[in-house]
Amino acid sequence: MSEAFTKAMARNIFYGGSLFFLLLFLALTFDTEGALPDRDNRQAITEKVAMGKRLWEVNNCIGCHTLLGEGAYFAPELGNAYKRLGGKAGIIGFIKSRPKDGIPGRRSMPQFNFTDEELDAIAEFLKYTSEINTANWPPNIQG
Amino acid sequence: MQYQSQAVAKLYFTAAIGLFAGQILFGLILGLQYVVGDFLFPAIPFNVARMVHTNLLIVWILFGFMGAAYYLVPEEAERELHSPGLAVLMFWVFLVAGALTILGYLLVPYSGLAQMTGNDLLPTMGREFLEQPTITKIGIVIVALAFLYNIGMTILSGRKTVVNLVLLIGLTGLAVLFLFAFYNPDNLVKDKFYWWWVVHLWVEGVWELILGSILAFVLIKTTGVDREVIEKWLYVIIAMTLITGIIGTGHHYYWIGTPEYWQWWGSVFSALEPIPFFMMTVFAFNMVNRRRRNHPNKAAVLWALGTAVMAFLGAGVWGFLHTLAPVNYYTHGSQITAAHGHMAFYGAYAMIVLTIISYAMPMMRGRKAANSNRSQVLEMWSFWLMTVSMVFITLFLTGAGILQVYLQRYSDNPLPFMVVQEKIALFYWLREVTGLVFLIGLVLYIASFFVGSKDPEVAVEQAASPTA
Amino acid sequence: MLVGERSMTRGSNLPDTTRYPPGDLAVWIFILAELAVFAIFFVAYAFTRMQHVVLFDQYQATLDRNAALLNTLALITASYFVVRAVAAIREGRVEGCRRWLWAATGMGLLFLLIKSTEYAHHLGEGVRLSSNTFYMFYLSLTFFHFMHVILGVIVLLVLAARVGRGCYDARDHADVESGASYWHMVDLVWLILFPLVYVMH
Amino acid sequence: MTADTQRWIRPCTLVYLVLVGLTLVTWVAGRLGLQGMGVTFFVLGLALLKGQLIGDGFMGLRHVRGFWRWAILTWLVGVGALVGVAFFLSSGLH
Repeated sequence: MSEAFTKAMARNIFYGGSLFFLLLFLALTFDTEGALPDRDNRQAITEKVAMGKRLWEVNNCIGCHTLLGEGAYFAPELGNAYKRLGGKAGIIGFIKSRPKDGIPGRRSMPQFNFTDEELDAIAEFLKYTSEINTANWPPNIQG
Repeated sequence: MQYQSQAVAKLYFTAAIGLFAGQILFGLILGLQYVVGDFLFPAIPFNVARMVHTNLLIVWILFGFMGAAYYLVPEEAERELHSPGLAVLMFWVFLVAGALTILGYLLVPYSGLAQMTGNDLLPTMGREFLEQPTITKIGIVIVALAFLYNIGMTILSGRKTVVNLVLLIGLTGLAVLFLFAFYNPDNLVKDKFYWWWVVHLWVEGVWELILGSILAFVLIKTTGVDREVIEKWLYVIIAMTLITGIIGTGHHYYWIGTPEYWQWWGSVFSALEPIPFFMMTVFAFNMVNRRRRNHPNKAAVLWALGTAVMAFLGAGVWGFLHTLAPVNYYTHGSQITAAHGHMAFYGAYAMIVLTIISYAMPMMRGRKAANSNRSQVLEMWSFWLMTVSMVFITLFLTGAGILQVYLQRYSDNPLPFMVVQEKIALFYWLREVTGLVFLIGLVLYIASFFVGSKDPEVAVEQAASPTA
Repeated sequence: MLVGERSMTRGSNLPDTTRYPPGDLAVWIFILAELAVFAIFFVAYAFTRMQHVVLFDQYQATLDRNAALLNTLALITASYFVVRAVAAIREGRVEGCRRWLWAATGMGLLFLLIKSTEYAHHLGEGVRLSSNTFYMFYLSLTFFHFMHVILGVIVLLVLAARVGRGCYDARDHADVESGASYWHMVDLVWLILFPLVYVMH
Repeated sequence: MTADTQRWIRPCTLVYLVLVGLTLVTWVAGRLGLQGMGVTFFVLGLALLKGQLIGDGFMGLRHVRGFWRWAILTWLVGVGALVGVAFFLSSGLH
């Protein structure tokens, strides 16, 4: 910490460096936007999937589960639930069967009383999610 | 306190401490739910308690940042706040909006809250940390704009110090990046991609600027080291923060459907993210060692040094542990992430807010520079209790995480999630007990505002014998 | 600008040894950080190549080595011009310094031009970051470096303009030395990148 | 003019000419399509040598003592060693 380094130069590096890496980040974002159609399974996004995503959101599923590894760590990963639970029927059956008052002493998913259409939408959303190219994550079916 | 209008900060700090207490209470509920699964079910399910826990954290940190800005900006700019009235008004708007939101979480089912607040018109709810109803989010934007206007006008018409400019850049970035919270496409990958522009670029970007400038301010005041020296360090540190942190966003783009080159870009840059935190630690200790005076507020200096160390450990070291893509492949979304999150948020952001409160509160409560000896001793006890218990919470969660990763992801016979959770319950119990110690620390912290408040102030500063 | 021990020694033509390298130490801290990033990328390239030797060798053959040679010469020449610019300002020859800086800028622009035609060629063939692992590294490394050259050229331009306005003299020219050091770093990185990505197989 | 120009060549010009020469050697090695461990390490060695010439000659670290004197060289040796190891190991994988 001698006078060999000056505030003016430190300031230049802050502004210049930040701008530099921001531009680089934007360039990478631009490339990502171009590459996403091959990976994000967007052709599978139907009205039903969109409805499922909305239901996923307004019931705060992310408050217990992870989806592609992001969310809360209280309940299982659901990015691959479609595969783990054996397709849409497995998902729908599980959600429907949750007891209203929980399970004594154990964690339990609440009973949301979804309609059949809603259940189908959620299952469609999880099917779409399971087909996103996630670079082979999670490492195995247990999520 | 040199300017009348700085007193506005007292409101903000008081609210911050109150919400902090709420956050810890809900943290304890969550910790118990991890081991007693049906605790408070179905009245307060886990997801609701977690939402309250994390949202209170964000809100009290924001209150702390705003209070810090209202306190230090006038002093740095050498003029009164542009509009103290607006600051008070915005305080109440923010507090009421925040309280209503939290009550909404607790009293109404989340889907009902979404319906009541018209989420269908502009769906933004139900994403981690951004669970607030859209109307609350709009409120946050309004409060942030009014706040920026108030702070900006004060800074631009007064003395322009580096501390003030960096703070202003950080706060502006905070407000601008929050706008991405309104972007919620049906495409899950794009949703997640831009969600991180709020979350990552906040906590590993602009918030670090705010942290740096608050820390620099407290160090200037308590050590008496030449402003020039501290300011140039501040520039170098925040330059490194953004250089590593912006592309470092890539460490969230490994497994969410984004192109695989992010595994390289993210790993390379986020591997360097500990550097600015390390520099911050070196910087803080260096400044204190070169102090020109012994400030009577020893508690504030302790908090400042603690922030530097814990931010480095929590954000730097624990972040590095699982940031490289090959490691993250196994640890992504496990208790390792939770461990890192706890120590990083406490070490970097909770502690910096407690630092500025510790420094500023005595003066706003009529002291010349510091609290009485008894009060400071109690505050330092609370520092050690909270900090050490947070270290242990992190260690226990790390233990839980390592076991979880092995049993669920790495071993030859991967076990289901819930089976693994039961096998690692011991760590959750240890975490919960440590959480109670943290609570004791918090109680002592709050008590330190009342104990010894009639006692005389710690003797006014003496000149330090030049060390180093 | 700060004067003192350093400019006393730096200002002379034949400096004795000093504790700090030429220019502002802040720039050198920045240089170290940049070198760290490039080092990780280089090593990552080499170790990833271990797993895909055939693929790397195959696609390395699609690169234009002649363009890379010209680019290497352009950067080395630019660096040399920058050295002459610093030498000139140390002797107080402001006009000489300005001319050398302009010449260096020209060489930097030549690099950007050649590299751009290479990129245009690759993009025309549909090569992207996601095409394969070799191209991912090739584009990442060279584009990251490319942006450094852009920044370096901007720095040289600013310095040339400021030298022209008489901002520096024989005693006070730390900014010129700082910019020069940064430019040499950009050159240095390319000198490793060129054989690693274009030649070694 | 100064003492520098009275010498037959400036030291930095000499460094520059050496750099150009080494670059051409590297390019020829690539041009001829030479292969094998020996060539690879020769090219890598030339690159490190050129890097050191930049650091010492152009960046002026020749005149610096202490940490900064060795910063560039350390970086070069570190990168060179790791890259060298990777290329050495990969030769066995053909």
